[in-house]
Amino acid sequence: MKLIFEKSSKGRTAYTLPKLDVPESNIDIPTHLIRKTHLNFPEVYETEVVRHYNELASLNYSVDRGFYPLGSCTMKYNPVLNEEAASLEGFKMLHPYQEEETIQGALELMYELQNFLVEITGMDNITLQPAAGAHGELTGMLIIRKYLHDNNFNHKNEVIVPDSAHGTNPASAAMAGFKVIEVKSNSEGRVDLKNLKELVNENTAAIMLTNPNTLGIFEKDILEISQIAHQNNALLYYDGANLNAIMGKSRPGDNGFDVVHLNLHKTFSTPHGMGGPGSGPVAVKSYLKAYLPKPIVSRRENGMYFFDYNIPKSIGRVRSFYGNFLVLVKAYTYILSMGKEGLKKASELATLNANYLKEKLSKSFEIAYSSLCKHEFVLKGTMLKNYGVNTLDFVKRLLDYGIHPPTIYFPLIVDEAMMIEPTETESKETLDFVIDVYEKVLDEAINSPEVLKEAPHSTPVKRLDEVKANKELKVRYINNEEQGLD
Amino acid sequence: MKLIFEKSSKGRTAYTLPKLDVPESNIDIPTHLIRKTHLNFPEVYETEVVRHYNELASLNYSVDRGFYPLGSCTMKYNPVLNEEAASLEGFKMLHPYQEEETIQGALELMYELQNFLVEITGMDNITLQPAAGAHGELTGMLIIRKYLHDNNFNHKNEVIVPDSAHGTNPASAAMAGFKVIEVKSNSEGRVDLKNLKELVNENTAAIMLTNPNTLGIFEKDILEISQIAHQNNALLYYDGANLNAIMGKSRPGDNGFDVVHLNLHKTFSTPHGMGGPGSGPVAVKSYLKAYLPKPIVSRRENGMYFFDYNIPKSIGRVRSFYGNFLVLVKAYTYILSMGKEGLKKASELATLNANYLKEKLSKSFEIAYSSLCKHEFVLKGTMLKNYGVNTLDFVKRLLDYGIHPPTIYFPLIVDEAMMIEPTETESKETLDFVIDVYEKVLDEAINSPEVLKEAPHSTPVKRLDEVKANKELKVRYINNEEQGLD
Amino acid sequence: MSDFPYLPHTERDIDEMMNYLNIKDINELYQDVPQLFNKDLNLPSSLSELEVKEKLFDLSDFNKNIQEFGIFRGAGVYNHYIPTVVYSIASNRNFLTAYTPYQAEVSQGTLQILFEYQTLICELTGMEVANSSMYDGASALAEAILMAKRINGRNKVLISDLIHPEYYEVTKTYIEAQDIELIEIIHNHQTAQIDIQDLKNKISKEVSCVVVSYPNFFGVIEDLQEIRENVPEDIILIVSTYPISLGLLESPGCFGVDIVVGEGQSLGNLPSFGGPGLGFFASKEKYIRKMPGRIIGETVDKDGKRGFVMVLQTREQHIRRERSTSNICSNQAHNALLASIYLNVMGEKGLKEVALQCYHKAHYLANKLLETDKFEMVYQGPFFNEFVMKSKIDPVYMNKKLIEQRYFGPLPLKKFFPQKGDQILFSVTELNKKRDIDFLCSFLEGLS
Amino acid sequence: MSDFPYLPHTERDIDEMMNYLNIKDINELYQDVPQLFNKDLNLPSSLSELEVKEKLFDLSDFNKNIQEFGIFRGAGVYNHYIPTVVYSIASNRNFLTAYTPYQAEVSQGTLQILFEYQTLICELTGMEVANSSMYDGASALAEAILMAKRINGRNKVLISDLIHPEYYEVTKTYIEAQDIELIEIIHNHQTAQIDIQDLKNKISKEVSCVVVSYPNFFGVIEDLQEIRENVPEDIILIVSTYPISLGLLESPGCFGVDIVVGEGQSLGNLPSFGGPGLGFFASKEKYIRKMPGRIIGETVDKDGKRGFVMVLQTREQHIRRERSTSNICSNQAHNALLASIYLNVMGEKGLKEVALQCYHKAHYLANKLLETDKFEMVYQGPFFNEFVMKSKIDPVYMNKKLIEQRYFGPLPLKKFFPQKGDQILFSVTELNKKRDIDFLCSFLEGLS
Repeated sequence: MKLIFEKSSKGRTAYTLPKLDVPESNIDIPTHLIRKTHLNFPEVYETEVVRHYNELASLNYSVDRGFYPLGSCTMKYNPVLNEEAASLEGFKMLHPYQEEETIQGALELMYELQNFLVEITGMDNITLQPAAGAHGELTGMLIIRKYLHDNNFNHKNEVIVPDSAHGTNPASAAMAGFKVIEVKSNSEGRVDLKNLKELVNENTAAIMLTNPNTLGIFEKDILEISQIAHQNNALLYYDGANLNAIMGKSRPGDNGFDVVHLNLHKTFSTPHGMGGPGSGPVAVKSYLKAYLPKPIVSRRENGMYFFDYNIPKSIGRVRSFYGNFLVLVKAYTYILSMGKEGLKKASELATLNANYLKEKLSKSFEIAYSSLCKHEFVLKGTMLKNYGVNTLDFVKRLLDYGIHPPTIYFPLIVDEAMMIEPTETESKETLDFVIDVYEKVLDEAINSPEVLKEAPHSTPVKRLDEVKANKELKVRYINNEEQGLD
Repeated sequence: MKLIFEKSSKGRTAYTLPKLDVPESNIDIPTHLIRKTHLNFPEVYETEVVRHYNELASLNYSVDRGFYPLGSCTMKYNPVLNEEAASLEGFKMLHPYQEEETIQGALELMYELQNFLVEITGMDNITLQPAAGAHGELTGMLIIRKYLHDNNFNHKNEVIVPDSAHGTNPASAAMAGFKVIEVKSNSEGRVDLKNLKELVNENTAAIMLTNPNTLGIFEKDILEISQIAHQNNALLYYDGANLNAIMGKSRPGDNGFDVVHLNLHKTFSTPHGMGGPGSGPVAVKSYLKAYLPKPIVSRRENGMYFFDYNIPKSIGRVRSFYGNFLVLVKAYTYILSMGKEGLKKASELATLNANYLKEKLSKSFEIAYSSLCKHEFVLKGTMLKNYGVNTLDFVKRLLDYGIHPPTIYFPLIVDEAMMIEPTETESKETLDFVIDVYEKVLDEAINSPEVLKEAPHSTPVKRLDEVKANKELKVRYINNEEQGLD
Repeated sequence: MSDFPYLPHTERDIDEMMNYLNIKDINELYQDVPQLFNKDLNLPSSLSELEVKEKLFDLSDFNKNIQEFGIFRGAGVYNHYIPTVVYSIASNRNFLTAYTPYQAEVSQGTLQILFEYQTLICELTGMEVANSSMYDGASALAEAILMAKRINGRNKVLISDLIHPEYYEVTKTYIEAQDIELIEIIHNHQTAQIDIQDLKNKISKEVSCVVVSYPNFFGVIEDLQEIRENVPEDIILIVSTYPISLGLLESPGCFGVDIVVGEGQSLGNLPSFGGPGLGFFASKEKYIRKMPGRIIGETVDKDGKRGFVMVLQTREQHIRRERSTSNICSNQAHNALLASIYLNVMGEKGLKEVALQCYHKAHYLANKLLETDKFEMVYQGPFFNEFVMKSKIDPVYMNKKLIEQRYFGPLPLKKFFPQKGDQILFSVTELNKKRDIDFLCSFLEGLS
Repeated sequence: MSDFPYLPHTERDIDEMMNYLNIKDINELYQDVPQLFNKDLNLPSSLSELEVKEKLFDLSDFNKNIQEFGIFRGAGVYNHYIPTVVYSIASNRNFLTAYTPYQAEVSQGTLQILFEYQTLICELTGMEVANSSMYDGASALAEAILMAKRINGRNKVLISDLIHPEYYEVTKTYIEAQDIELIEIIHNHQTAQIDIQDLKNKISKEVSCVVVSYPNFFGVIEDLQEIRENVPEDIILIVSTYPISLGLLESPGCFGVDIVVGEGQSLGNLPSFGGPGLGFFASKEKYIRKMPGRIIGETVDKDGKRGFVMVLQTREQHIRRERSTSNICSNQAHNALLASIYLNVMGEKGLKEVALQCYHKAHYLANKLLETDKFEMVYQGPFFNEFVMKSKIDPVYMNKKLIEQRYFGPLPLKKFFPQKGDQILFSVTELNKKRDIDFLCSFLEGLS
């Protein structure tokens, strides 16, 4: 379809404004600082804008269309009630610098949400400031860093990360100034304890874990890992991307984790918005409270809520203002809706769904690590190569059946990986349908591999040339006609 | 796709309710009046409901998708601002029986809208009660009927309707107890004055006209027609379906019309909602004011607005409460947005668009009546038969090019008619594209008629069997499984 | 250059198009119009979006609404819980900005929605067929009476005097020209149910149909079984019903009713000052060809795939013209969508729970009011969620005082029955909280 | 039976699935979890939708919001007009409930939106390339500084002392572990523009980048031309900007700036208590491979049809891990959509008009305030829509009184500059009406 720029016609307009109601003054700005460069924005009318985006929306797969099992992304249903809550004027029309007494509702909500999340994770204190999971990771690692420095552990400059970890883990550790050390996974898909013990030493600042990990496997040796970390004065960091498996079933804080980040846009049902906004609160044990970013929301004895900026050891700020507030409203709404019973049930059913799907698919596919999984599991597409196709071909064909592929080629330790997270909001009928489709496509791989290699066939565009995109690197629209004229 | 009933699974639930907070009392209703029959509603969960309707929405063509030139339906762009206005709590959360002093805003809006519409039509008084155009027609005809009876014209029982009229005209006249007499169109597509004069006599109660008529042609003899009517003590009724051609250009009231109905969902941009709700206010000359349905909105000397029920000669009510109020809010919003300049411009551009499209298409197609048109015009598809296809085949093929067909096989006086109303909210680029498509499809009709006969090819379903539908008459879902079990 | 965001025409576009048409002035396109209007319309000038919004916000704020105020008033429009998902879904503009599904292949969304709606209405009413919507409960009732005449050709209508007064008025208007005589059946003054003896007395060979409301305007539940027993099979029995009550009450279809109509606003449609609402219309299958309104049917496409189309169009005005079963064309399809989503979300369990809560809360209120000694129950017939009380406090005064407390009190019956100046109609739904009911009662107790 | 509308599992489903897995208890799926949590979480029990709504409505109502209150405060978050169409379009759930476009063939909506967004940001800033969003203006600035270091390997940062204080704080946090030294450039106390002499003095071979705000935190417009002239080409010039001002001000790109960042909230995003907002990020093309964040590029499908995909993913964390250009993964795509719709609707003409109205209204207010004799202008530099005044009225007291009048007054600078207890930062946008400005001035004139 056309770009909006290609729909432009000189003189069209989609906006109206009231007339300026004050006298004009002279523009008292040096001439060279006044815009003379033409702004090559489209000139369109409202109908066209509406149609443009209506068509774009029709080209998008979404949770509202169907099964969207991106591993580690927790694409669960996003309740419309969350959206309604976030659209209330008392939330969306707040200025961040309003006087404290005019924002008590917002502060109360944040305060309660802090408490809820602390309880769910088994931690003591929390910041809601980070804007996304990776942002939370950076925050957490900076907290660890500052804590270590303040306690004369300056030499501790290594962070141990499993080879199965999300890419953000090493990236965040590196941004926080740490050297990243990779620990191997064992044959069960868990952290190899022997290797871990070899790697942990006096320089170890922290061990970052996702639990259950990206293979969907719970680190059953977590207590021992915690002991190893703490015996070496290293901290244990919890990547909350996979918390959806264990709400009300296991608490990272109880397992010895010192720092935990959460992804509200995953576990707590706020929509992913094509990539964001998310929210990545970071919870800590009480001894790290002093390092949290400022401000945090506290409560005075008189019941008034306030932003507490008095955190002298704080790492500072990681974001302007207070984080992605409207995302917090949505997560809060979700927690109220589900309650303690519902959150637990969600985790149990997410795990039930994943195990059911895994077991059924294991009849035809190779499961990377076949033990009990939690919310997700990983298929190994290696066998597809026998038929001259690969995981990419396989999943592109899934699109033709109207279901979204899993995360692919991740985790890196699994050859031709397909990482499947069905979530609890998918029904058994859907899972059974998905199983049928996977088996059908496998059949096609064997009997007519060319169908997969050419897939997808029924999508708005066919398979796209990524090599060309990266080679020619066209990252913005240029109006050649206009360029010629200028 | 599946029906929602086919997605049901026993025990699923999509609703929540607070627990009953009062003590239960005995159900003091005779047992045989208490429901024992099972309500075979679907049992689904929220995600499924959301996905179900998201998929259904994706199957619908709409103005927001593109060109939708249904003749006489005025499928213009429906501003999102209208929807925002109608979703304000002070409108949508009003009970119709609230005390007068608590609904002054609603009454003021209705009062102003009454005045606006009266001004636009050149009439004197108006009711906003009718829920749709046809409902307005019935209202208008009942007003005429009552007026005639009260003035001892009981013998006047004939209503003259052109052969080009909307089907609702004769239907409404009949519902109001009149005998329908058809007047012929002349070779220009206008009312045949000679025939009209033959038909008008002392029994003539009214002449119903649409102006411009369904051929898009202005009844240029309207003053003479008016004279003919009035000389015979007959009234002149204006069907407002085609008002979009003449706002600010010509006023029915000035032309001698006695009763006018409007279609707010056409001319005044309120959305058509898959068939409704619409709104069909009826405006009259002052001598008919006494017959309007009650209540109408009036204003006291102290500035307070009120519902005036004191209309002793009123035909009564045609609808409960006050009409489709939220539709009124949308139309009012539109009028404020466009203003007097904008409404006039809209009509002019609607007419410009139609004439441009007509002239361009006339190079390849036969125009039923080739004179100057207003907001719409009619193509004659007769020539298609030479290639073994017809208008239906032709328009079904248009669907494959992503544009909506015009109204077809109407008006009845044009063989193989295609009645095209582009409206003012379509751009020249769109019209040029449409012209290309029409010519391309005509080309296909000549060179590969089978493509048209089998069309559409790219729609969610292919051509549907209407004969079977009418023969087997399956108008509700029956759960056969369940039936078997019962 | 266009200053109107809804109008696409640039000056260049207009020039090019006029050139093509070989005209110099748009008025040349109006040369066949006598008396061309060459003044400005006496209307406000175009406003910017912000100014329009401000004006509309002001008008809206100038009303007191039942989101802010509690309400104990119904009488045809009810404040029920609407799941958030209902309007969220229905606001999809591919529903809003589509029209009548004239081209079925690109309207399967609309068609399937209405087919499902018809099914839901059949389930709810216990009938065999339903159309895809009428304007409102009142016009649906009027159309049912016209349909009865089409069925048996008779022209007397026996109609309960406790039909909603505005439905009665609309009916009167509709039948005015139809050579139909409306005859009221009185109600029993003890129970407020229909007076069966009076019904019996008025039954004759000329009677086309009998019309009752279930529950009736005073909230009392008519005994449809007894009524049907007393209405011969060749007389059409028409019932107008409040659909939420059918979560608790047996469906009219079970009693052999011929046509069931009603106002569907209470099913997922906001009160909206009374409109748009939704007239629903269901009947026995054998009468389908006499039914007014649009009907959707199932069929297959040329590949055998299921699809839906409009059926029985030969009944309708655009084909049958003056001989059509009704003149209805635009209907309330979008409101039918709201009702469908509502019923799908609530399901049988939810609808029953809503109905039960209405019942219990209404009875709780009634009992509490009786305890105040300010009120007396006027009728003894079983009621659902509305009931009439005689009040020692002047109803208008009472409501004035209640508005100060941010409540809309009961409807003074004087509005429709001048002789009932001291009577009021209370209405309670699942949205009335115990604490509001308790407040109301104690406030009224203290009022003098 | 599930009582949770978001959970589909019926008892039968659960039984069948457990049977298939050969387990009797879901806890068997947690047998590898040590210390299984077997209590209830200390959280509220599940609430019905109505109860949740009521709770949220209460919390919302408990705030005073700037729909009801006038506001003369900005300082990074601005109350601009947002055309209705912006949120109407963006609320489409096929935008809301999609994620990162990992499967390009079913994500062309997302990809084209972001490609268009990148183009719009390039146009606005005058830069050659832009990424598809960062968390906010502050983190975008911090990332720009990290990027500068990646480009030239140096580690001193000269940063204007009139950068938004919170951006400065975030920057400090981000560079903490990066062996980067932040050195402030002071402002000229007459103009509040950057002190060019100070800048010159601090330039050295170790300087990686120079950071300025345009306009700066005191609302004053920096002279980017003069600054660039004094910043050698091998030093990266980073500008943080307020995008609405670019309707009136020449784009940073025109002055040879290397990286432009900023907070995009003012482009069609509601204030939302400061979040979510939108960090935008643009740079010269030659630095694209050093840029953080996701980038969308154009390509073709196998039939040659245009399409869009994510490009330069090898910079990103999921591939490059600890050597990636940033750890950013989730971004603010939906906010980028809002900004795109806004810019498309407003167009060049609209954005310029908004900027001009802001300018004129702010200057009107400033002049009116000066007339009251209660205020003095603190700086003489040219300003856009914000300006600092010294006040004879205590700022905290003034704001307290203004809240009683339903206005949020200027920001007391004491919040960030303890020594500036009598100074306040006014902000004006096109939404501040003359009548509100006039009221404000006359009210403040009368205040003592």
